[in-house]
Amino acid sequence: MKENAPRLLSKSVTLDGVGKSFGEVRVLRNLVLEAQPGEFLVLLGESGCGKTTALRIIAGLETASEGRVWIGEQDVTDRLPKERDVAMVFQSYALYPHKTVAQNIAYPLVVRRVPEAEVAARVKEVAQSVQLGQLLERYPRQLSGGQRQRVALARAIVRRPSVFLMDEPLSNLDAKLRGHMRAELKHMQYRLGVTTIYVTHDQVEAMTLAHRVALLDKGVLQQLDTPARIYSDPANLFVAGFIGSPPMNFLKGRLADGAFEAPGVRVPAADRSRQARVVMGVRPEDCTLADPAGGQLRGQVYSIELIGDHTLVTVLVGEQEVVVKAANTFEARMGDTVALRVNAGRVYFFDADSGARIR
Amino acid sequence: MKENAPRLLSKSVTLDGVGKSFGEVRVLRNLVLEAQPGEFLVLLGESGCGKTTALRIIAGLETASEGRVWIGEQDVTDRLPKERDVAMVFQSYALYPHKTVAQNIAYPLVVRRVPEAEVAARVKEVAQSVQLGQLLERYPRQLSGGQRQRVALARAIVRRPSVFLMDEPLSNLDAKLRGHMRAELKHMQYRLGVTTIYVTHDQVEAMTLAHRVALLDKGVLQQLDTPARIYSDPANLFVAGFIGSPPMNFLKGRLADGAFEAPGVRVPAADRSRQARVVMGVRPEDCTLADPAGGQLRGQVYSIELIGDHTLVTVLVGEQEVVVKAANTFEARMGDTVALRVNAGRVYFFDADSGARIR
Amino acid sequence: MKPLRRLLAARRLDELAPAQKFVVYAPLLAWTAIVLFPLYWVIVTSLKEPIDVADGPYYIPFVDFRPSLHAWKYIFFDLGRDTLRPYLNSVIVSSAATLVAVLIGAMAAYGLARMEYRPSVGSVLLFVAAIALAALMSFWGGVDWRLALLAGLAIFAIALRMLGRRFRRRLANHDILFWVISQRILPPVVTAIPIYLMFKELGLLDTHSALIITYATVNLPIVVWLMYDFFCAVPRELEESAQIDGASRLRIFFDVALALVRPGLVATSLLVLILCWNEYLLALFLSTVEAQTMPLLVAAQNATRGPQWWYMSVLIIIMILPVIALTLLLQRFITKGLLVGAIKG
Amino acid sequence: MKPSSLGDVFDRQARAAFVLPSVLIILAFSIFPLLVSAYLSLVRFQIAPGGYTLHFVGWSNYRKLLFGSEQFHFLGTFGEVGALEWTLIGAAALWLLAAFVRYLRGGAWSLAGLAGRLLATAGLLAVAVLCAYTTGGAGRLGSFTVTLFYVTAGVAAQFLIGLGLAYLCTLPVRGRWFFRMVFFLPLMVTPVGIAYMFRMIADTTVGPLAPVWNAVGLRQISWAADPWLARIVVVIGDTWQWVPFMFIVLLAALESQPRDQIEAAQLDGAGGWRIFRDITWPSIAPVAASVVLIRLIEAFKIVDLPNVLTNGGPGIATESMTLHSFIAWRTLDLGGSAAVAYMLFFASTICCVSFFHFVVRAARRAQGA
Amino acid sequence: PSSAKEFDGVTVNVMTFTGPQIAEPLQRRAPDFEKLTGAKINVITVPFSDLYQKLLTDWAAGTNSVDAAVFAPQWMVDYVTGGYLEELTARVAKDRALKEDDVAPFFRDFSQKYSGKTYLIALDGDFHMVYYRTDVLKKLGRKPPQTWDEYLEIAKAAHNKDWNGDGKPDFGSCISKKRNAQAYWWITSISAAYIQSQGTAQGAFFDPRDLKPLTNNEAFATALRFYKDSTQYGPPNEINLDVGDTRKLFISGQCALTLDWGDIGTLAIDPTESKVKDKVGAVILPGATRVLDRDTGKLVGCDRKRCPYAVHGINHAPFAAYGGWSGGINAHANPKVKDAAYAFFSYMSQPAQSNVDVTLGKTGFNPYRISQFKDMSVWTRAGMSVEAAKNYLGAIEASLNSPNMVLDLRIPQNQRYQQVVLDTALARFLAGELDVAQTMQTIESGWNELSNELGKDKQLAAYRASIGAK
Ligand SMILES: Nc1ncnc2c1ncn2[C@@H]1O[C@H](COP(=O)(O)OP(=O)(O)OP(=O)(O)O)[C@@H](O)[C@H]1O
Ligand SMILES: Nc1ncnc2c1ncn2[C@@H]1O[C@H](COP(=O)(O)OP(=O)(O)OP(=O)(O)O)[C@@H](O)[C@H]1O
Ligand SMILES: [Mg+2]
Ligand SMILES: [Mg+2]
Repeated sequence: MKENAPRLLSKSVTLDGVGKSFGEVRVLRNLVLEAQPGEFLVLLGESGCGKTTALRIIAGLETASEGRVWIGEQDVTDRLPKERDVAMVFQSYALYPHKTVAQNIAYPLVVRRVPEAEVAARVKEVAQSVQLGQLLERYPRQLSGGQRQRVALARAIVRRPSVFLMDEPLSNLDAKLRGHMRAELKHMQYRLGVTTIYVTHDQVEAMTLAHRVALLDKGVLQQLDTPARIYSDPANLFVAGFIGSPPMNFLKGRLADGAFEAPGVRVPAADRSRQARVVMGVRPEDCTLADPAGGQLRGQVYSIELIGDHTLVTVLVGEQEVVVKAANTFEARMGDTVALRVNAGRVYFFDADSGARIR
Repeated sequence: MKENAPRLLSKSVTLDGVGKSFGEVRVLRNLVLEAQPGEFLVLLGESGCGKTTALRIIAGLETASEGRVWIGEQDVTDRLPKERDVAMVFQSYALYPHKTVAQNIAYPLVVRRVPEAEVAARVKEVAQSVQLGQLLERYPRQLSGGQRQRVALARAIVRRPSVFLMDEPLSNLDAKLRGHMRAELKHMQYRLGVTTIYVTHDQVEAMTLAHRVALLDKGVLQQLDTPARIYSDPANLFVAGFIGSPPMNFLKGRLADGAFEAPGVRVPAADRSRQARVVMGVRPEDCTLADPAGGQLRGQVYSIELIGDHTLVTVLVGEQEVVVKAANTFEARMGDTVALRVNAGRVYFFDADSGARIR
Repeated sequence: MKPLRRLLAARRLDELAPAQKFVVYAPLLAWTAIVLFPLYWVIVTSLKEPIDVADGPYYIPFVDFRPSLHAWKYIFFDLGRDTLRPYLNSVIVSSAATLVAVLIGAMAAYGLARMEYRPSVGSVLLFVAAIALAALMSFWGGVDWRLALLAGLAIFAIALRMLGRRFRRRLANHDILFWVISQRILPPVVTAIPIYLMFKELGLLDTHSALIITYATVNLPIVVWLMYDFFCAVPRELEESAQIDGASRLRIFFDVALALVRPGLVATSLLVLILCWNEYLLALFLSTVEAQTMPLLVAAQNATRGPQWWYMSVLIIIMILPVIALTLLLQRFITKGLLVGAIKG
Repeated sequence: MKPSSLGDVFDRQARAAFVLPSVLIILAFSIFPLLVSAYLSLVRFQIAPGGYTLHFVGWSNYRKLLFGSEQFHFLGTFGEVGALEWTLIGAAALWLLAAFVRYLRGGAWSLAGLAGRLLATAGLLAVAVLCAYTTGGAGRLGSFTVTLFYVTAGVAAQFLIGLGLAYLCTLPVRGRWFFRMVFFLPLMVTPVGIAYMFRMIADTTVGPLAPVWNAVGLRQISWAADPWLARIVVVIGDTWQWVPFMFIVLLAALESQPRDQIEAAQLDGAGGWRIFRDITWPSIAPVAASVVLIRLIEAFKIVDLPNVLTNGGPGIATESMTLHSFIAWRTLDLGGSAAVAYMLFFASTICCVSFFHFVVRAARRAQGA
Repeated sequence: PSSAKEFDGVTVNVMTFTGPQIAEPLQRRAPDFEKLTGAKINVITVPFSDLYQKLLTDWAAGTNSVDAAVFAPQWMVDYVTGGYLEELTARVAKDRALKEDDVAPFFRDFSQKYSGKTYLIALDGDFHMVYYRTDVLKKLGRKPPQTWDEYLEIAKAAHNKDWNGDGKPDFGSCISKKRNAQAYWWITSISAAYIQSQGTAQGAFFDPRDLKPLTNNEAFATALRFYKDSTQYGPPNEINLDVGDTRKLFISGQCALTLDWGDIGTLAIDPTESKVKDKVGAVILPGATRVLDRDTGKLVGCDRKRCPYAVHGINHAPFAAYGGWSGGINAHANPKVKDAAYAFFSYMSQPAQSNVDVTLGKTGFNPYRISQFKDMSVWTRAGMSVEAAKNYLGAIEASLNSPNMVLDLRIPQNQRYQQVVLDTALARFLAGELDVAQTMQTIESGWNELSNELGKDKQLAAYRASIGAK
């Protein structure tokens, strides 16, 4: 998709070796990251890993302790925020409490001396697209959480900046609205090809929106790749464990003569050098419940959880839990012994100590 | 589950005919709702439908325009918040800016003159459970969004109130942490059996945590039932459309001689009285792609979207879109003609005008 | 038990329990009385004949004394112009001075609250020394003050070039803050004459501008201080989002910052306005005829015949009235929860 | 990037542009008077043919105040000090010493900090001793000690009352506007006016309170004849006048207090008082500290009330430093006047610097500002 | 209008304190004067309390926005030493219309002059007298006080009885003893009787021979004692009353005796203020039978030699406190303006005008010309009963004619002598901080310190000049 996004005004964003510390707290470490012009880059990471900080540094609200920030061809490290021409959705909304919704949304345009008529039109349009059409005359204090968040979003997308920075812009919206907004955003971004850096905790969101996903852990970049690859080809244990819900199952064991072995587990793994301390990872949807006879893993049903369209079955293999995604027709009682087989092409091995992927 | 939750100190919460208006804005209409002692009740609804307001009324922070509020045997409509013995997680955290994380969490206990040693212990414990152990000495302004949210959560669960009110307490946490917290909460609530009213937009959360789900729309209660029933037996079009993601597919058509008919659609529906304006609903996971020969619906592939463990295929049937959940091995090109068959037992019919379910 | 609760505990957050009501209203009403009684006395006095003031307290007009408007007549007709002129002067001077002080002061406060200043001790001392030199030159050396000032600045510039790099120790915002407020410590008794001389040099004696400049300056510190704290209370995120939206500093200051400290702003302006409105000593020296202000008129009512209570009372009353009106107008802006809904977390 | 508008130009120089106007104006205004009055305090002003002469006399103006013929006037008349006083002073000294040790122990001590604390401590002790001497036995307060009394008593009263009223006005009471309006009134009366007003009110023969006064059987006594009564009357007047100042500012501070924090505290089970102490107070503390500081500074300059109410009598019992300076000035003793003013300047500065460092900045640091 | 006038186009800024007193007559007569001479008189007023400073600053700083002023002659010394005041000797000499010889000798020879030169035009006669309630004295069957001791007796007798029929007990004697007000003048009025007996030139403050303060001796002690004793017969808050208050008390009938300037005479006939119309009598300041022997510092009985001016063996020393508002002219004003200013003051002072003005309460002017108490008619027309007028003017005449009148202290920085040292000491004396001896001690040392500070010789010279000591 990225390829055919218009390039006219879109600029690349480059963090090169950016680090940030608050006092002795090191929040970002030597972060190297580039978003191509028109790219939709999603930042993922645990709570507190430095996503917001990264965005704020790009926006120029924080000054990086080290490293430089580029927008397009320009080194903006020492530029004021207003000179960087970015639009941002704050994680904490930061609405103007003394302005009505309409005024809040209009502000970026008003500041830029856009003719009133046009402002009015744009505001109306944007408000519609975030479904706030009715509330334009309200003040932030008269809005619900989600509505406030949408005002914040609207205020950002009312402009055509060269970069969008969005910090969990949909986190407080209901599934339906979120789906809708997601589509809207994707469409808009596609249409305008504005480089976008997007923070979210919702993996479906990440998967559906992102051209590429950047995964941070404790301020260190773990992997930067397309959603599909991130999902199907994780660089290390952390990435593997972080992406996907329910998360990937991990089994400690060892690689010996062409198979991965652990109590109650024997998964053929040809062409693998033998190694003592190994973690095998397999996703719930890549395991299937097999007849107790065959199967590479065997254990007892530990819990069963019906989630709408499917059932999550937790199986105790040795001391280790394995979650399996089964059809919501699945029937079994706790403690039943079951066997599992895994989709051999979809198992991953990691070094138990370094967490590095073993290929 | 509910049955075997301890009943000692847990109280029921009853809203009886509660209404609330801000000026002429009517936010809640004649809301009748009861949470049994020890029940975990989840409030679902679109953004701005009145969930927070409802919680605030239960907490006593807003006064209901009409109706009364009961906690346990007591009519608390005219009681101050502090006399209601409820703990609340505010949607907007509402942390104390000049107290450290530790002091924030400790405050409810300190106010109750709990001996220092115990306070310290409880705080430590709770902080651990929300993974803030390291940050106890920080001030809120030094925390990330998610960390703040966890402080808010910790401050609520540090004490043992007779009712928990939680307003999207996990919305800003990453999937992994959220899963963990969800388990924690479920466990805690199960252990203590404190009646809990919980607002969320995350349906998985709703499904896994709730004993019962209450679905609001524009301040009106739509359905109050167990997650499973809500999902599998929606009371009306709104509920059906709101629960489940991707949402249920709706097809406009008519019921005639034992079948539902629409352009490109013919689904056998025996024992149904004929009716002109009908909406048929079927969930993506209840449709399967069939060989072009057979199948009750036929149309062209409109878009394909890989989402981690599965693929979403949008098929254009007549003018109407139908989303199908397919294995992530599914291969097809845009515009290919495909046929679908639906799980006959899992189709729902609604009156196109009233939205009421047709049984 | 239950009736007791009713008595002690409120039923909602937005009302008070009967018991609380008493605890709350009693002091309020008490202080109201304390405030109003003297003013009532002033009003009554303005209606008394001297004789009624002189012997024994009389409280209620018509009941225990015959009210007369002689004082009012005297102030409004006999004095006439001599009341009107100072009155207008007071209005002009204090409103103008307030505007200037609040504007400039608020800006400084904002700067100090949001940005970091680290002037080096050395250069500051240097500057002061230079200016001092200029002052000396013009005061004792009899050099024309403009020349003197230029010379001083020149010296400063040169010296800074030479020594600038040497200075290590630096001041911080709070030093500046304290310096600002410290300007109010010296009592006007001693500053009046020098200021008088300054304005004599400038040839501005007995003009509005003299008073406006003076009042604006002497009240700046108060503005800076009060506003500083109010600005500190505003969450930075709001201004940050304005920066992102592309507003200039100045614009942020007016559109966002000022709007969000409105209660503080109003309170401060009112205070400054009133301080200007009531200032006596400086007015005495800087004005002779044209620029005389009301306080002079009030003070003047104590002459060889002793205080003319009745006239004073009238003056006091007519001096309060406009301020009351203004306060009524502005107090609406001192309202709750301005920031609700602005920030999550 | 864009054609530079006014805003951009301003932005480049923002830091300077915001503060310079104030700083320059204040500088231009303060330096000259400061120098002149400083110089004046070292000279004797005398009218002489062709204008006046300034005859340099060194410290004699100050010497007079501290040790010479004006000592009784400035510092007061010294009486003998009882054991009780000494013990009190001793206690104070110990306490200060402890604070000192704590400071040094605290590690991060700077020379400036040390000097400052030394000065503050010395000042405090000196004042303590002075008070002991001038109150004990036949001792009598001088304008310096009287001023201190006005400052402490007045500002304390004003702050407490002001805060109390402001707080009450934030509660859901009927007629809030009315109360606010009324409480603000006294400030609007010109100080001279207030002084005369109180002279009327406080008059025990024809004043409104005379009947009360007589009823209590005090007809033959007058507050004006008793030093402490007179001082208290002055403080009452001062309080009446300045409560509104505290009131309005604290009110503004209280009103701009975030609501959801309070709601949270209510749910956490805190009562009105606790909420005030734990949540509201910390957030208004900086403003509170600032107004108190400002009032301190202003209170040191109190003059109109004593001047009009008692002209400093009985004896010199109610004479404040500024009044002292003012009288000297009126009688053309410009040197002496400036000297008093400068003593006031030093006293006030020491007091305020200490307050600033130990209270105001502490409060702000807690705020994280 | 037709013929061009002498001062066409000339404007004179005359400063005085905000009226109505003093300012009122000036403002009232300015238009007539303009019609007469074409000179525009522009009366500038500032609060009474600050007139002195205001004038001084304007003149000393060389702003000179004030061309002429009406002020208390006591200030003359400062303005003259500063060279701000125009000397008027020549002008006065030429000026027939002024009727200089009609001006009472004291004002002519002392009040308007400094070291023999005239600088001021008197517009008002100020000196202390004792006022009493004729009705009260009648009831008590007593004569007006001739000596201070009698004064006390009467006060004692009259104290604590209701004299104005309002049910409340009234007071024997009201003397304004407030600090920083007029207190220091009363003490002189009292002590002078014991201290000065040889005529004005003998001086009542210092010994003109060596500038030795006359404040530490039996005479002054006696005065102090009287001063304190009189308090017992006064209002409880007498210590906090200024003359304005005592006046109000007296004319509202609450006092039997009071000390005051001439004003009460006119105030008492003002119906809006007075409850004691025609019940007021005035008498020259009481005197003493024993006077100070300046060498021993003891009191000795009067005799021909010691008290040449004694009446019935009683030595009176009426005190011209403040000295009466007079007009002076800024030496740096331009000549034309000076002339106009002089013309105006002269005009104000001429009998045609002043003889009317002195009878009007609101003018604040009191008689200072012989003619003003020769014909009664103006007074009766102004509302006095004949005998009231007789009595009042009698007292004035007696005082004015006394060659033993006391001239107020007029040496450089006299304010510091009187308003600071003397006044403070008195206040502390009343407040009980000091006893008689300490008080006298304090005053004496204070004055000496000042004299030394300012140059004893200069001060002595100035003092002698002011009282015209031979
Ligand atoms: N003060 C007010 N005045 C007018 N309308 C208000 C006010 N406060 C809230 N509302 C409206 O009440 C409705 C319900 O608000 P509420 O906060 O309960 O929604 P919510 O269900 O919590 O939504 P969200 O999921 O976004 O938090 C919203 O539509 C909001 O616009
Ligand atoms: N002022 C500060 N002082 C010290 N540490 C800070 C400060 N501000 C932020 N941090 C820390 O920096 C880290 C990164 O913060 P940031 O807001 O970027 O996290 P985040 O990735 O946005 O988390 P979330 O998803 O919860 O918003 C957090 O661990 C936080 O505790
Ligand atoms: Mg964040
Ligand atoms: Mg909500």
